[in-house]
Amino acid sequence: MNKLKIAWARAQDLLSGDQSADRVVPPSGYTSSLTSFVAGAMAFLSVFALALSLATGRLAERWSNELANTSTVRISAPEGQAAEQAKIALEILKVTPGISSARLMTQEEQRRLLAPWFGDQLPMENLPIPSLIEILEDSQGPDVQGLKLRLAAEVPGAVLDDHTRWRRPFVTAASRLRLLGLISIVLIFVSMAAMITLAAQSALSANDQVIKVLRLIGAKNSYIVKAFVRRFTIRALLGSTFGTLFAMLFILFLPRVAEEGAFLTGLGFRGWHWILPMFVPFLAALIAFVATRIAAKHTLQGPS
Amino acid sequence: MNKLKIAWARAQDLLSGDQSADRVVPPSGYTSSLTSFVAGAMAFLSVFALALSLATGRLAERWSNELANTSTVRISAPEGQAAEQAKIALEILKVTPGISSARLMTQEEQRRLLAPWFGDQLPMENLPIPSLIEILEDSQGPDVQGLKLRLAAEVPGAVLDDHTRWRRPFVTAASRLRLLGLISIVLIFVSMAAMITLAAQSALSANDQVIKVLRLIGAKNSYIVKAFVRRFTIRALLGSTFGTLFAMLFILFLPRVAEEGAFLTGLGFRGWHWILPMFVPFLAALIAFVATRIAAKHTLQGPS
Amino acid sequence: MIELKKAGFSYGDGAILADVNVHLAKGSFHFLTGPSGSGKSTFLKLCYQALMPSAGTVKVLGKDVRAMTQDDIAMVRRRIGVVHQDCQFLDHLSLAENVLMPSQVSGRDVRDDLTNFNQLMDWVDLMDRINALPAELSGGERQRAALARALILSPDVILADEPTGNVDWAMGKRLLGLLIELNKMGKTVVVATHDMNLIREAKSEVPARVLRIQNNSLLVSGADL
Amino acid sequence: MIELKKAGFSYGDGAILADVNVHLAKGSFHFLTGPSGSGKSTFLKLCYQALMPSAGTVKVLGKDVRAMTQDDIAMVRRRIGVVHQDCQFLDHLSLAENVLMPSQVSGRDVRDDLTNFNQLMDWVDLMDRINALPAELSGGERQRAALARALILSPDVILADEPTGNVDWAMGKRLLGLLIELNKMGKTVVVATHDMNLIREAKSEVPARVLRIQNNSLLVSGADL
Ligand SMILES: Nc1ncnc2c1ncn2[C@@H]1O[C@H](COP(=O)(O)OP(=O)(O)OP(=O)(O)O)[C@@H](O)[C@H]1O
Ligand SMILES: Nc1ncnc2c1ncn2[C@@H]1O[C@H](COP(=O)(O)OP(=O)(O)OP(=O)(O)O)[C@@H](O)[C@H]1O
Ligand SMILES: [Mg+2]
Ligand SMILES: [Mg+2]
Repeated sequence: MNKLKIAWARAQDLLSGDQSADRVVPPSGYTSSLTSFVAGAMAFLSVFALALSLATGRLAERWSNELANTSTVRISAPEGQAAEQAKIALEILKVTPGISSARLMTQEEQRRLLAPWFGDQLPMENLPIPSLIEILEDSQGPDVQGLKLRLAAEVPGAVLDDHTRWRRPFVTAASRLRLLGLISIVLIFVSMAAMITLAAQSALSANDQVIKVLRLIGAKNSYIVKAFVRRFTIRALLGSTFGTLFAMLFILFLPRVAEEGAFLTGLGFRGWHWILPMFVPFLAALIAFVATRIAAKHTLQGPS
Repeated sequence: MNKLKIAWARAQDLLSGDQSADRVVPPSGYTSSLTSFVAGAMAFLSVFALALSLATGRLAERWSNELANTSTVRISAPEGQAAEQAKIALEILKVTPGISSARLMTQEEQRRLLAPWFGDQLPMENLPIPSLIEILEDSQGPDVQGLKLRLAAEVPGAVLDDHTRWRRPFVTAASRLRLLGLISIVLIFVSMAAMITLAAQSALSANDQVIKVLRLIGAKNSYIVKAFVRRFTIRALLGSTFGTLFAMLFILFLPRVAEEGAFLTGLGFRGWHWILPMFVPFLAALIAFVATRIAAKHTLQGPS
Repeated sequence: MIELKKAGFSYGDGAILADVNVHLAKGSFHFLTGPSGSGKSTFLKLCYQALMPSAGTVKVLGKDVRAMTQDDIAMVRRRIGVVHQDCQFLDHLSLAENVLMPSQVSGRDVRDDLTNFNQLMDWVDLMDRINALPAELSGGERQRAALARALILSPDVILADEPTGNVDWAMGKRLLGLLIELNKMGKTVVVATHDMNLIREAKSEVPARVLRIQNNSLLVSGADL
Repeated sequence: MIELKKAGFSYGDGAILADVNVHLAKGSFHFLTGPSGSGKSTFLKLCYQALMPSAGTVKVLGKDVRAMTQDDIAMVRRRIGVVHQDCQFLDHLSLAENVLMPSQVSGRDVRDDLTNFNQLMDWVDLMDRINALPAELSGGERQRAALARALILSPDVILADEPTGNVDWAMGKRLLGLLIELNKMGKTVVVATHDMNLIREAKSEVPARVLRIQNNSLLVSGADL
């Protein structure tokens, strides 16, 4: 609690901070523009990767939905037993984990299903067509092998036909792409952190003389640290804000061209996802804050 | 020709270059480690993006292949005319652009096709089952609307069933992901170029005094430029080589875990694709070379 | 104010100073001389804690320097005005901002020091250069600015390393006059210099003692050189 | 060797130097004096093309400086040894490497200059410090190193800005002796200094002329100060 208060006071201090202290850090110089730029570029890349990852996520989700209702259980039984066996099968399916619902298809539905091969004039009534149970799997899907065994034991006429199997890889592929997108984001953030740290250190070492002079005239370490940390945090915040905004604009205007790919519904953010990229600048600023603080304290540890 | 010779001589000079000149540039310092690191991190990211993009490309290709043979033409005609109409349809299909082959399915094949719904004991002979023509589309696919009209005119009993339509978006989505991957690579390279340029400039301005001293004691601009360019090109080359190797190792060891997604067959490079990432370090070195050269010449333009 | 007892210092290989015993009392005026490279700057650095003694003790304003934290050192330096031999400045700030910097870093209201600032600038004759950047000053101007910065907080102790090395004789006498003035107000002054004329000049006005560093040890002489 | 005709210079606002006419002939010895901030360093910078004249002409080694390319300037500087008032070095290289740097950047075989190097190091008494980094040298040691660096290529012209400001009298006389020696070998020497004793000392040995900068103009005096 107390620590939190101190941290808060420190943050306020940092933002309102006495302007004069800022003047002691040389205002521009390439190293500081480098910091801003690194923060900006990495923010841009991470927002882009975030958008990619979210879009792939949506893709995976959509595909899962599309593919969710294609398993069937076919029951071929002598005239009288079909209904009875279907009932038993439905009960088994209802308690099977991985299946969210199961229901008997109507003749009309079955006709539509077969239309591609037989046209819609097929005389269903005269054919020995089996009953079909449509299964909605949930995202994991059932244990197919176990279910097959159980059905074989209790409903001799039942055959499980797992149409989704060949489609599942699409979903897996999409989820993996999403995972790789997330990995990219993590990699980008790690690189950003390392680069901001190095930029802060290089700025500190470039401002070696500034630090020497300040110490010579009686500046406390906390004063020096604050001046540098403030400067760098603001730089990283500004740089990454620009990078984020730029990336969001870029994404907003990029995908119109190729919109036809209906499945990947544009690269843009959807709904509350628009909030996610807003965190990027704060994360960058936080990294800069911590990195500069550590680098400055380290630099100031020695004597003189 | 002559220009090429000069460029080549210059490159040789640069690599063999008299070691002593190097000593005038301060050996390490954070700004130069920053350059190496930036080159390394960006190389890592671009190799990663390259791998992602290539893997997505493979995915798209594979899906296209998987989906290539699922169009059918169904011919429902009175007993006697079926064979005749099928022949006409086949001839039409043969000359339709976008179709690579078309052939009549045997009864056995049709039975297998229907097995999921009817089991394999379906008495095909007694049923009014239409003839089916299997169509292999090429990558573009035929003009479906035109083909339908033509079939309707010449083969009254023929119905074109374009199963691939609902699968095509998968392929489109995959190609778009590949495109986005390529865009990421371009973005990463642009950022890398900008960051290396800034790092070179910040190093030059940090070494302001070195340049002053060198000029005071009679060093020619070309000597100074060469020393800095050499240092920075080598730094970028080393950094990005490490980054590239690291990324290749990372990719080599990453995907084993989730290998089950058979469609996205691992993130790794395949065959000659392994050569592609090797270009990254050279590109980074080239960028560093050009950036440092420009920055150094610019810095040295003024008097003194 | 500053007391060294059996103090010694070495940068690593050989000792630069050994067995130094001296007391720079409040209100005293000391010159520090010795051949180039003998250790004058090193001695002064021991006095303002840019270096820590390798042996013996150094007490500054009553405190043993070894027991000081970095913040303690910062506080001490606000009461010690130092003219460094290289006269380092913040290159991006104007002369005025540089001279007033000690006031700023110690958290004072800079306006309180403006009178002092004006008087000092007049004395060192830099009033018309206060907006120049350090790089735009001549060698002697930089040295005078460094002296002004050392004096801006009216410190109790003034340590000046070669403050007149780059100025002409007239200006040198003028700067010396300022230091003598301050010494008469009770401030402790130590001036490292090679200029024997300067020492002679001062001796005619204040009872200055001369510290001479030779062969790693500090010799104190009262009246003569 | 160096000739200024109606040369003037201004950093922007007011003129620092105006209507300067002087010829620094081959084999001549000049002292340059004047109050701090009068323009001595500026004058020397005009002589080695760190600054270009705002008015009039400056000819160095027979060439008008305005017509020089940057490479020309580099070539000229190999024949002019300069001791800068701030004595700047490459901070990451040892004293020896720094002193030999002019030999290296001009593409000579450094071994050819080692004899000269040894003699110079002996003369300025830095033989036991040749492996030290510039930051590890005292103020006077740096100044002597800067002089040695200026002389390593046996230049035709030597421009020294306050080369004895941080050394004691004995060492100052020694450095002056070196410059007089070189002058007697036919080199042109210009020394900016505030030290009147040094000038007096030199005049007893060589027919040195004194250039005095006052109120933006350069006064030449033959024998007296
Ligand atoms: N950081 C350092 N590391 C190693 N040796 C050093 C360092 N600083 C100074 N020295 C050496 O210590 C000796 C004393 O240096 P110091 O600067 O105290 O001399 P000084 O009396 O001030 O000389 P000067 O009159 O030339 O300024 C010199 O020989 C110098 O080379
Ligand atoms: N880069 C610059 N921009 C503006 N003014 C400058 C610049 N360099 C020097 N000056 C001013 O020009 C004047 C002459 O400077 P210069 O360095 O030539 O003096 P100096 O005679 O060498 O003095 P000193 O004896 O103190 O070294 C000074 O008033 C100085 O402030
Ligand atoms: Mg000293
Ligand atoms: Mg000067």
